[in-house]
Formats: sequence, structure tokens, C-alpha cells
Amino acid sequence: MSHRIKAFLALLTVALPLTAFSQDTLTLPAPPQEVQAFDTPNDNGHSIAIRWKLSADDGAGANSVTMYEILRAESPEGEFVSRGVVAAGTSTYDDRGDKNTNRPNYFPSGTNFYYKIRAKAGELSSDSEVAGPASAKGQWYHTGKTVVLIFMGIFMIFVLIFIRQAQKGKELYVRPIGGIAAVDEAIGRATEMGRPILYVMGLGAPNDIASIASYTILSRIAKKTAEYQTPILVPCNDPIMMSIAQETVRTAYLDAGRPDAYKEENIYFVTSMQFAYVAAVNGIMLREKTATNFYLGKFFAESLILAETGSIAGSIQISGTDEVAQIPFFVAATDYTLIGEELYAASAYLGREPLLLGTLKAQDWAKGLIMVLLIGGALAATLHWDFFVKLFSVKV
Amino acid sequence: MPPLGDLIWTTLAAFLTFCIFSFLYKDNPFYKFAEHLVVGVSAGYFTMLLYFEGFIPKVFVPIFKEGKLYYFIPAILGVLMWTRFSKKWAWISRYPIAIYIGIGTGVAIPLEMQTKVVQQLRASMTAISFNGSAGLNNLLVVLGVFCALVYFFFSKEHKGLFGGVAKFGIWILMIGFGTGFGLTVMGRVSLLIDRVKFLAETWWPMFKAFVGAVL
Amino acid sequence: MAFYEKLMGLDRRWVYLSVGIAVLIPFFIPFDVPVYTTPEVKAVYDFVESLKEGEVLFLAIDYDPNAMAELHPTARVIMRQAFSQNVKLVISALSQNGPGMAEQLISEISKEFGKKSGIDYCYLGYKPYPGITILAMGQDFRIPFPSDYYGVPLDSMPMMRRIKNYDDVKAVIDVTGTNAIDFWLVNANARYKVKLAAAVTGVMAADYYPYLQSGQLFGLLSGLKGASEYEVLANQKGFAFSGMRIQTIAHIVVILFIVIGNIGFFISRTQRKK
Amino acid sequence: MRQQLPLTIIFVIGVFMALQYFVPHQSSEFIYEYALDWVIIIGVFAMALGLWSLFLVHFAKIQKKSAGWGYSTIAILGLVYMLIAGALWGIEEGSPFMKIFWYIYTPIQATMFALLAFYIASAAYRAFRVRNILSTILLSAALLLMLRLIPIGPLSGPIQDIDRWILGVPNLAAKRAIIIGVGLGIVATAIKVVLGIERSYLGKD
Repeated sequence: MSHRIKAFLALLTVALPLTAFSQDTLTLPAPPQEVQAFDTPNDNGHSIAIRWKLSADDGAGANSVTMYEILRAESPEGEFVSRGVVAAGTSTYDDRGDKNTNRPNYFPSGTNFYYKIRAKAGELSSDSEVAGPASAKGQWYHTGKTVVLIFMGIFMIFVLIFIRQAQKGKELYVRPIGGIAAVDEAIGRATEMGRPILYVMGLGAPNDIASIASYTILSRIAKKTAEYQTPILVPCNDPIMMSIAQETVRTAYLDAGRPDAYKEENIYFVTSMQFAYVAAVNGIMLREKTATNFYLGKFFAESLILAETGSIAGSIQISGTDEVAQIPFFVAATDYTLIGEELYAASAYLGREPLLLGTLKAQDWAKGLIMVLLIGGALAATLHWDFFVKLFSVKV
Repeated sequence: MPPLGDLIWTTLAAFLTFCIFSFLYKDNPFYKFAEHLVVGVSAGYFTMLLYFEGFIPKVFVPIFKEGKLYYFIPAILGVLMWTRFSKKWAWISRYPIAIYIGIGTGVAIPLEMQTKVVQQLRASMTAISFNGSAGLNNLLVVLGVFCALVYFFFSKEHKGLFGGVAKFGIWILMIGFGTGFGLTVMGRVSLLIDRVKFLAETWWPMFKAFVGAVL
Repeated sequence: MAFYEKLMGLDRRWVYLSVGIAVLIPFFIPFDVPVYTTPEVKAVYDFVESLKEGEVLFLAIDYDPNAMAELHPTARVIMRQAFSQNVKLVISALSQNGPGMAEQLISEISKEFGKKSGIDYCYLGYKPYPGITILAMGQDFRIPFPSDYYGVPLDSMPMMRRIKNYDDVKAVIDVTGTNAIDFWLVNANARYKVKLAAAVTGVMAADYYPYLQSGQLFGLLSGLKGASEYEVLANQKGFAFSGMRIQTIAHIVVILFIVIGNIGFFISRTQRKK
Repeated sequence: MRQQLPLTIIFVIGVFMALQYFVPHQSSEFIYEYALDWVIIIGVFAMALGLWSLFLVHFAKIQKKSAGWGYSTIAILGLVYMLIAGALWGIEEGSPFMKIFWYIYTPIQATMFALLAFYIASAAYRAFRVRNILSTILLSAALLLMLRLIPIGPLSGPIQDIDRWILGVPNLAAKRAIIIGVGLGIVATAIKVVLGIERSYLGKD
């Protein structure tokens, strides 16, 4: 058969199913019902929430609806513009936009808008009635985060109670933590061997709370090294951490009555990049032969490199981090590890000031409350008291 | 014959790779060379990154291009940090540091309370039952979290029943640490595989071709 | 120093040397290591193996170049297996910067098996909103993809004449590092009852075992390990197998040293008790 | 006065930023983004202190010709080159600046990272001894997870299921307890800083 006829036949066979194909969708899909448009709660005032009832032909009936298109206009009869598309089976949409005027998808706050939803089945579609007017408004309080505010309030009350108790001189028992008890012995060892102490504040940001905890511990350890006359090396990963470490150690030496023994050149900036910093600290450990290494703060993958190099150099190593993924490596490769929360308790243990011990007691009470809520919540979930469980979900 | 430029740079990269690996044997001049080189290079790199992607978009553009004069305030605070260059005026740097720390801690209180405490607590509130694997697993998770939290109590001595529960808690923690360790071995080995692949499949053929061509 | 003390206190550098050798040797001496194939991988292999000539399989390559290291081997071995049995393939790439990478793989393997676009396979390419695209394909592939990746209309493709939607494909295998798999589960498997299997990154795998137990997925490959098992089943030992082989040897070395260390430790404790 | 004012600043800013978290309004969003810019800008300016300290340390070694002064010159040269190259030819792809990044920094960084494969083996060898209950549990959990990759024939099936259970139950419980503990520790420490109970980092004179 000549080429042209074969092509014609091929076209014919293709066309047939197509005509048959378009036959059964001539009937329009049922339009979505009860469209509502209202200001999205708990937002910055630049979005409107739209809800509707699914079209009768979505998931049932002709089951032909594949998607819904959200259309918006400035007035009921005005020109409708498409604002977004959602898959069938979805009945909500947040029409959101940018807050500053010069951005392309700027969404004005406070202006009235009208919405309608178009149910689409292939090329055919049908529109719902127009809903509106609705205007976007910014809220001043995020109701979804109330549970966080309550938790913060309770925690604050515990702190204030136990601080006042501590100020009244109430004796407070604190269970021993291996790593902290070993600090004096570790510094003593460095003094005997006449070798320096290495203090690494971690690779977190200067205002990471783990870094702040590390400054408070450094201040107490520096006081001891001032008394023991042992040099302390603090290679820093960030200029601001360097400045804070210099202030902390200088003040510790001042408090210990030995301001002249403070050497600012021992607290210096190495570099900001993770593995270049680790390469340098490895060099310090082996060349300065530090007797005791402290790794306290936020650590990432480099934790094991520091810990293994330190143990090659034969130093006593006390580590502590709140990075859950790195604790296993410190536990395996260093002599003592402060696990997660113990890093934050260390400064209270070392300082023993009543205010700090008071906050520690508050932490324990908060933990007790959480354990009660934990058991209560599990029981509530089992008995399907979903209202109780829902109390603790945060709607961001 | 590979392009000379590529060959030199790739060989340099391979040489530096060997310098770092030599640290496994012991600290040596090659490692010291690579270490100091990367310290200098990385400090320079980060500084220029801070300049082009920190100073220009956050200070120069807002103030001089967009006329947002209120961006002068953080810039002045930044300059105040330079008072640390002199011993006499170093105390002034306490103010930018105070603001720096204040913003960090203020943001952390609600954020960490939500993500680490409330949401983890909410995630543990699952239906527990004694039959059916899902229910039983949920029960064991809730008990595990309970006992591990008991271990973290500071102001109560680990004695008697309380001590027993705490002991069970540290066992759970140790299982978690062992799991964390065991899971990570594969990831770390693949890092080494990539380095050896670079040497064996990128550098070596290129180097061999060059040596062959020259000889 | 007694023998057992040596075992306990080996110089670290022996450990480093052994790890180095364990990783280096396989690069030069190819040798096989038995791979245990898990049932969830075998289920996918057996299914593709059971497909007869002319039957159609939907292969969704829904990942970006950054997940390539873990997922490309799976896409490659499944595609080669299907083509070697003259099974026809409909291929999608529903992740933003994945289409170019997927196209390279398709052209490489189709050239290898002499397969033609439009006759042996149809590469649909990328459309935004994976949820809507997967749902619309349940009605008709032509709704989201009137023409394929190269701009050829589906209606003019001999292969696509009898293929309208999921009812005309034997199964969908989604290779992804993103949440596209959730859309396949809800919009394809649940709504149109199409048989679905998934190949995901190692990190994601743990979350998708429940779907395996519930039967929503008939098979599951997890990261490079799943790919290496599949390569062994299809005896196309490639990238995944060689990678996993080194991992296996390295893990054996680590475990050996743990055992050695403990043997030395046990003997020294019994000695001390005497 | 020098001590009191910074503490009040921290208290005011700390409380304000903590409460701002609960205000979704556009102006609160603006202040949040503006405050984060402050943190970045102060950090950018502080880098000068870092470079100065780096320069002092290495320059002192070079001047006094103390041990390793040759290496310090390399560090200074590396630093100066990157500063000049970045300033003159920019930091886009293909610039000499990025050439150094791809062929000097990246190989060293990747190889330092790869050292972990060796160190994880030696740490396992040294630490995983059946000394006491805790180290035995640590060792067995790690072993069970590592066995996933070892072809031990019929045993592999049960190993996979045990691992899935360990990951899903005890490991999950341990991680959740630590995270909740850390969360409380962070909030407590942050409150101590905001209330001025923890103030050693500010220094005294």
C-alpha cells in the first residue's frame, strides 16, 4: 500500500477513538457548591481563605472532575483572574500574595475581592456562584500558638518560684554528673603535666543557646585554670565567639585575682569553615600536646574527628552537645560526655549559685509535668478523647 | 593527552588529598602544609562571601540603593564591634554583643519550646494497646520516653524505684546511641568511596595518560 | 605484652590500614559478594520479569540530580530489564530539574536496545503540580501531556493508540526522592486502583514500610541497597552493586575489629580473675 | 552603669523577640526580618576582628621565626590571595577565586570528611567492649544496625525486621526524650540570659 494511504489509514484509526472519546463527556460537570471566602485567620494580612463543597461529579457521579480553578475579581461582575489550581478532592485554597507593593504577586490588605470556583473535567468546566466580598486583615495574636504560650508561662512560674526558694537559702540536692565531677581532676592533670588545656566552643552560631551555655562553662573553667596557673587555648570558629570568649576568660582571671596571667593571644580566630577549622584544631592538639580537651557546644559531623585525634594525642576529653546525632560519637570516643540537657545544667553544677540551682529545679518540675502530660495524652489518644490531644497541636 | 590546565589542577587536588590522608599515619609536614593552606584559603573565601553576599545585599544596597536609612543602625553597631581593636575602648563592644545575644535568646525561647517540647510531646500522644503491633509499639515508645526523661532528672537522687526507672532510661538512651552509630557507618564509608573514586577514576587515568605521553 | 593484650590494644593505624584496603581493593579486583535480596525488592523484580512482550509499564523518574547517586541505578536497571523483554515504557519526570537527567538516561538505554520513541517508549517529561498531573493522567495521559517531552503529539504515536490512562498500564513504579510518591499513592493507587511500587532514598524508606504492609505498595526499593539487590536479581551488576560491595566489606572489617577487641578483652578479664 | 545597661538591653530585646513570635501581623514580620538582618550585619563587620586575630597569630610566628613559621606564611598567602582575587575578579563560577575553591578547598574539605570512615572504625574498635551493661547495649545496637549490610544468608531477614523495630521504638523513644530534655534546657538557659542571671559572657571591668 502506498505511503499516503497507509498514513491516511493510520489517521483514521487514531481519529475514531477520539470522536468516541469526546462523546461521553458532553455533559458538563456539576459546579462546586456553597463557596465561602473569608480573611485567613492568624496571618500577616495578605491572604484570603476559600472553602467550597466538592462538585457532585468529583469522586462520585460521572467522576469526571480532575481539578478546580480558583478565580478572583475586584467586583461581582468584574473580570475574573485565575489565582490557582487544586487537584480534585480538595475543597480548600489559601489565596496568598506578597506583602510589599513592588513585588509582582502583591496582595493588597484591606481591599474587597470576589471569588468563584471552576470545576474542570478535561476541557469542559462549570463555575460556582460568586462568593464575597472578603478582605485580608492581619491579626495581632496567633491563636494557633496558644499552647506554646501556656507552656512558656508555666515554665516561667516554676523558674520564679524556685529562684525565690533558692534565694531563701534552701539547700538543693543535685545528682552527680560524671563529666562535671571530672572537670577538676582533668584540669589538675594538665597542671601536673605542665601541658595546656584546649577548650572548643563548638561550631554553632555565637547566639546559639548551646554556644551561650559553652561560654558560661568556659567562664568557670577559666577561673580554675587561673588558680591552677595552667594555660588555656581557645581556638575560635567565629569572630564574635572569639570576642565573647576573650571577655569571658578575662573576667574569670579578674575574679580569680590573677588579671595579669590572662593571655589574650591564647584565644584566637582560626577560620569560619567547618573542616578547615577542624584540620587546624587537630594540628593544635598534636603539636601543643594539650593534656585536657573540652568540646562543649554545638557540634556536627566533625565531632568524631576531634574526639579521635584527641584520644590519639592521649588527652582526657570531656565533651557535651545538644546535637542528638553527634552524642553517640562523643559517648564512644571521649572519656566523659554531657548528654543533651546535661550541657545546659553544667554551668549550674560548676557555679553552684542558688539562682542557677533554682532554675535547674524548675527544669525538673517542667519535666515532671511533661511526663504526666505524656501518659495522660497517650491514654486520651487510646480512649479517643481527641479534644485533649488536639490541645497540644500547634497550628502554625 | 589530557588538557594541561586540567591535569595540573586535578593533580594539585590529588596531592592535597594525599596530604590530608597522610595525617592518618602521623602529623607531618605535608599535613601541616595542607592544613595551613586551607585555613588561609577558607578564611579568605568566607570573608569575600560575607562581603558579596552579606555586606552588599544587607548594608550597601538598602542604604545607598533603596534609601532605607534605618539600616545605618545595625551598620553602626557593627562598627562598634571594632572598638575591640583597642584595649581602652573594648568595653563598648559589649553593646552590639548584648543586642546580638538578646535577639538570639529571645527568638529561641518560643521556637525551641514549640519545636522541641510541645511538638515532640504531641507526637508521643498516640493510641496504645496491648494487642496489635502498632498499639504495643506506641506503648513501648511512651514508656521509653518516660524512663529516659526520668534519667535526666537532676534534683532527685537515682535511688530505689526512681533509680530503677532511671537505669532503664539510660539503657534506652544507649540503644539510641548505638543505633545512631551503626546507621552512620554507611554514610561515612561512602565519603571515603567518593574520595578513592576521585583518585582512581578521575586523577589516575589522566596522570597515567600524561606520563605515558611524556615518556 | 601477652597476645591478648595485643588484640585489645592494637595500634589504630592497623584499623586505618584495613579500612583503606577494604575500600581500595574492590576498585582493582572485581569479585562478588553474596547479596541477600529482601522480599520487597524481589516482588518488583518478579513483577517486571513477568511482563510479556508489548505489555506497558509506567516508570516515573521523579527525582532531581542531587538524588541521582542513590536512585539512578534503580531507574537504569528497571529500564534495561523492561527493554530487554520488549516491554513498552511510559516514562514521566515530575520533579522540577529532573527531566534533562531522565532524558539522558532514556536516550542512552534506548540506543543500547535499539528502542524508538513513540513505538517502544513514550517519554512524557515534566508538568508542574504533580498531584494534579497524576490525577489527570487517571482520566487520560493526553490531558496533562497532549504531546511528549520532544513535542510529538501522543495521538500520532503508534504505541499510544491503545493507551489512554492507568487502566492500560500494568503497573506504575515511582523512583523518587521527593513526596511525589505520596501523590502516586493517593491520586493513582487509591483513586484509580493502579498497581504501585516505589524506589525511594535510604532516608525515606523507613517511612514507607507501613504502605508495604498495608498492600498499597506491592514493592519497595530503599536507596543504593535496594538498587544493588535489584541489580543482582537482574544480573546487571553495575554501579549500585560495586558501591554496596565496598560497603559490605568495610562493615565486615569494622565488625571484625570489634570482635577482636572483645576477644582480647575477655581473655584479659579471665586472666586477671585467675 | 556599664554593666547594667547591656543587661537591660538584653532583657528588653529578649522579651520583645519572644513575644513577637506570637504576633503574625505584617509589622511583626517586618521587625523579625529586620532583627535577623541586624545579626547578619553585626557578624559581617565582626569578621574584621577575626581576620586581624588570624593575621596577628601567624604574623607573630613569622616574625619570631618560631617553629612552623613557614606554614604560617602559606596561611597568610592563601588568605591574601583569596581576598585580592575575590576583590579584583569577583566570586562567580569560573573566576580564579572559585578555581581555588574547587581545586584546593573542596578536595581538602572532602578528604577531612572522609577521615571519618577511618575514625568511625577505630572508635568502634576502642569503645565497643563488653565492659559493662551500658557499653554492651551500645555495642549490640550498633552491631545489629551494621549487620544490615552484611550478607549473612537466612539471618538477614530477621535482622532487617529487628532493625526496623529498633529504629521505630527504642531509638525513637531515646531521641524524643533527649530532644524534650534539650528543649527544656535551651528555654531555661535562654530565660537565665534574658533575666540576667547568666551574664559571664558580657565580661566585667
